Amino acid sequence: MTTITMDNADTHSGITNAKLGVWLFLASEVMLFATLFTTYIVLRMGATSWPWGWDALNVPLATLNTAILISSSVTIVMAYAKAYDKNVGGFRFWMLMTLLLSFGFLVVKAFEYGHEFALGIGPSTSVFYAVYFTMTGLHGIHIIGGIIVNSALLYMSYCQEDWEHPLFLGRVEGAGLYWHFVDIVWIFLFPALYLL
Amino acid sequence: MAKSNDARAHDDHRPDVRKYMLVFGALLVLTCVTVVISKFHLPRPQAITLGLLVAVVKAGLVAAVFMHLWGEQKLVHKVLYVVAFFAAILILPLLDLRMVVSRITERMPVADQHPDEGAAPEAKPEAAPAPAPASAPAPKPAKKRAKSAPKNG
Amino acid sequence: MNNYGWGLPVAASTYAGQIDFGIWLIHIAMFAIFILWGIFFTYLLIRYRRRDGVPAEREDHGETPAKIAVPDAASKFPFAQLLYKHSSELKSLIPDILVMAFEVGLIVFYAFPVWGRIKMSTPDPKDAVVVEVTAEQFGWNIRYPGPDGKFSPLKPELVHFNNPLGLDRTDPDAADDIVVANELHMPVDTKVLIKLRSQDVIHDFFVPEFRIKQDAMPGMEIPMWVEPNRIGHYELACAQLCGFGHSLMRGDVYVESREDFDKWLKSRAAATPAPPKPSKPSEDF
Amino acid sequence: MSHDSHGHGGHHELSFARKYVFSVDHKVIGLQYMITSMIFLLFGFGLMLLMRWQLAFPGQAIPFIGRLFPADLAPNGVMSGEFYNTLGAMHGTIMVFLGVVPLAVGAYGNYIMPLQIGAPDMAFPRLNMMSYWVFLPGGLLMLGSFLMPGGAAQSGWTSYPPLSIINPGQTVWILAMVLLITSSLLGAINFIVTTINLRAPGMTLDRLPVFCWAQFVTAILLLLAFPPLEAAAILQLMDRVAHTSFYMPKDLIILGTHYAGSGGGQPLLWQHLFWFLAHPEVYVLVLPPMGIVSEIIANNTRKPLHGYKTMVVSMLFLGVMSFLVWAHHMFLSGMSPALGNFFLVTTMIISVPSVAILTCLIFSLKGASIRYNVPMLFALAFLPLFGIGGLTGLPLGLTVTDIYLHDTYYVIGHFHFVVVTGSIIALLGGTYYWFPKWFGRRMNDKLGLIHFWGSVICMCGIFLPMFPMGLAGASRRLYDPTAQMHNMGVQGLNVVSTYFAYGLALFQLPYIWNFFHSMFRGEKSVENPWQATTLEWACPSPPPHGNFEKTPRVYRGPYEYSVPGRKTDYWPQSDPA
Repeated sequence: MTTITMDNADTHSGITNAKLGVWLFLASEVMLFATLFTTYIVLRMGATSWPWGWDALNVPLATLNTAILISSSVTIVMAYAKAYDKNVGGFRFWMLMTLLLSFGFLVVKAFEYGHEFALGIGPSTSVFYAVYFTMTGLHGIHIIGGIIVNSALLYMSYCQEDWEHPLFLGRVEGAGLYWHFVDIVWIFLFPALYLL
Repeated sequence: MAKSNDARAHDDHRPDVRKYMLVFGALLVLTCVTVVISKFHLPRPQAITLGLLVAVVKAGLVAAVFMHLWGEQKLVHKVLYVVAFFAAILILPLLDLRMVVSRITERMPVADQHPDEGAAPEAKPEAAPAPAPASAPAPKPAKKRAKSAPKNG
Repeated sequence: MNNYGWGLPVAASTYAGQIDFGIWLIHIAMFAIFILWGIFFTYLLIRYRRRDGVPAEREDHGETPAKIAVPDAASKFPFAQLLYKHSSELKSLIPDILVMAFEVGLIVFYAFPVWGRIKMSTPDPKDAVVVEVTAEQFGWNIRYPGPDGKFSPLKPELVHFNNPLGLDRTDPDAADDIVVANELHMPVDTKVLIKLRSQDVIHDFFVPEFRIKQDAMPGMEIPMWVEPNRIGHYELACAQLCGFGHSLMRGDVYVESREDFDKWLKSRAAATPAPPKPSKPSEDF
Repeated sequence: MSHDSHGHGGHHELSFARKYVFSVDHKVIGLQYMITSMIFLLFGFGLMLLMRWQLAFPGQAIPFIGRLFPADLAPNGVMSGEFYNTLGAMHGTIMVFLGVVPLAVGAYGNYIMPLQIGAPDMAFPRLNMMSYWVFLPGGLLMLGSFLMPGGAAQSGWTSYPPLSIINPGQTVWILAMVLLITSSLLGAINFIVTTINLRAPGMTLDRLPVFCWAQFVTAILLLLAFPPLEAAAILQLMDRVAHTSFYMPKDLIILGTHYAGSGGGQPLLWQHLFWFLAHPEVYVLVLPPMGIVSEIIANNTRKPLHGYKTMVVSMLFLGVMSFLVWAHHMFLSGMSPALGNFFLVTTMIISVPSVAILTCLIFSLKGASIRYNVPMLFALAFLPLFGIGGLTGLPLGLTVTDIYLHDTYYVIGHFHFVVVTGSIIALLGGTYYWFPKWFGRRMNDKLGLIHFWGSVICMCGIFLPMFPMGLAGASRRLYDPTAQMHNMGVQGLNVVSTYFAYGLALFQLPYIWNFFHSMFRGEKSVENPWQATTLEWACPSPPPHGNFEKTPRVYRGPYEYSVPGRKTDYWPQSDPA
């Protein structure tokens, strides 16, 4: 990464390139999920019948999933705190916890999908299930992306040269921002699909 | 603050572990609250506003504390305001559908009240043998739901 | 069919005249704007071409002094200081402001009322001839309600070769409905309410002479109206890409006197098959 | 502005692959984008030539190459309906997403913008390389869709469902689009961060050249407008592959059989989401060329641009408003007429900034000493021709006249006048203007003149007849216009357009020869051949890795020409004197 010494202080925005880049990427992600939510609302208003979350889906399992994702948000913030204090052991522990929790989320998701597929319910069953599978599927892909990034950071904490790199904290913060965004999307997705 | 690109020097988001744990607890509690509320199966408008309110509070907590948006620089806030404005524009397709509902041939039955209050829910056979009891026709959706796109994602 | 030349085809409906007026008005304004700017543009190109020893004159609005002497008459306006600071730039926008004023006038006095009249209001079905046009891939099915004036809902499961609309003839409303393919008859000087539907993809009901155009959206029944005021034979075409047969999907529109129209309806009613016993389509093969 | 971690000049010699193929240098990536997008432009141009033959002589075999096409596409040389629709859809998609956007944003933006703000490279060099290497497979996948069984996409570049759900070839189109969208998103993030953080010391926002402002607004449009199309495309992919019914209403009867979808979908939803992107997309097509024209006009009139602040504010206002006007493409699509009035008003509001920019450019000629070299000819031709494009937008933007002119050849004439004689003419002018900076050699002026006059005349010859055709009611995307009687009156104009189209093809040959020949054997040029003031001319051409030996400091505005009391009539931004 380029270490830019600050001789354009008057024209630099004060925010590191990496953080500004991550926030802009999150901006485009907000537009992506805003479109999906608009689709959900438009299709729901035009639908002839829209099942109640408790009838069509397994809400207790999803509540567990929400708890898992929220705790993974906390563990990644703890990892950032440990990286801030240059405590590599703490960082590795909390980042490992984040990865385990995100795998847990995917496992619970797999159970849910498997249960529905076994009953022959698929995206083509009804518009409700189409919206459900598409939105949770896309969210799941974002979770997998997050897992890849987080595991890369965990690996980098093991090699000395990357752990000492001045911008490593910025990378952890960037991964954290992305992960919190994925958590926020689930916070909106959970009531929209399951509870209303 | 010295403007250098090393994230630690000028990003004085000194992590405060106690605050993180507090927010963690609050999020778990709010999740349980929203699940319990939905169990009551309130009529449509109340359910939507309550569910949305809790979701916005939770998202706000995550964004402000975990994503350090509270003490963040003005430029990031500006980026988020711009995004919120453009995401809000996506409301117009909903507006269009509200006005065009009269033209859609496969329209919502006119049952306006909640399925449990009286309207005999004629069992609409799900195409596949749905496990849950055949879903009753959801009543006509209430006022347009506020934009639930994650505003401060 | 001599009514097709380079320009607009003949106007054959009441609001065709209004649309033509709008088109000509805008085109005259466009030519005027283009020619005025063109003259000014060529003048500039010739007058200010590079000549040795003649440097370019800067307008020197570089560092305009902070406090501009604003004539006291204008000083009471809120943005006087700002406007005078950028006066040279804003003076150049005067032609644009004139065009903008013309556009605002056009919108308020022409677009809103005429658009409201054509698209937002539909005539009362009682005193208008009601027709239901259902577009399908590469053809128009036109249905008249027949004497009872009522349409029956269509049943998609009954659709097969010689019943493209899925008409259930046993239903009393549908018994006397008249279904015609690609041939639309209209009485002259009476409002015709067309209910536009589509069975598969998006088509577009377009009759150039009536200046009528409306997409037929599957899953929607879009009401539109026209009041032909010229007897003749016109062409119905599809104006939205609907597959490989899009350009071959045409129909004929006959505008005739009321008597001829009724006579035609009766002849078609006679030709409609008597309501068959409710046979399942598969038995016919 | 320091340099890459492996230092200046003395960096270890990169292997051929790292230096030219997988390079992280914004200049090499810019040239890669340029060559690739020009090849795609040529390919899309070829598709159009085939279409023009079918429009002018429907039913007659395509001469010379007619036999080469497979039997299902063109039985014994005569083009079939599906093949014509494929050509139409792919011509639109390739020209917009693979041709003009990568050329305007990827090539010019990548190469010129960092130089103009005095940066050593883009903010994220590896991300920049990745954006090209996601764009190329996306482009090849899009071309590969021709080889799919059933052919490439056939439902227009707008791919309206339900037609695009039941037509073959759309799945690969969507996958290629997702790749192109990802590439544009990565590019947009890179552009915004570079413009905000990597400007040279002294380069405040009101000293930024207009070209950089145009690229900045374009990057914001790309960043915020593309994701909705990506979401809509994913939904369409689910509709096609997983048989969901996002866009499929209930009880569709397709070719006699009852479509087995669960129903409940809204075809209008796709149109809203598609045009939500596509209108900012057309401003992405036109803003960078406007930036190029401003640079060339400022340089060749030897005086500062008239109304620099007005132009910058107009571009920002254009960027914001472009998100509020999309439904003027849908006045007649079953959308509620009341919304038609709302979008009519926003469409008329957005015409103000574009007219303001054009007015400022024309007023910049006042009091100038205009040099008529080849880039200036292109820039000057942009003004009236783009004016025609803008003016013909008025009857289309007005709801009432759009009733008659919607989806006719009038629309095709309108947007080709904006994109072809607008954007592409400006982009071609940009190659003549910046060629000395890229290769240190100049393009031949005689060939340039032939190319200019030939192209402009042929372009007008193709697109002017489309206006009377549109007024006569000739609809667009008609495989065989003579099948409808109301087109018979204007069929002669179709033949005229076709001949001019083949003329335009011929006049591109001198340009192609000039471009590749001058790259190696063009006349050597000095470092600042046009005596320009902006920063990209303050470094050697072609600039070495890391661009500037010493980080330039900026002292004044971008267009300080003919300053009284100075020897030379230009005062470079980085000149401390």
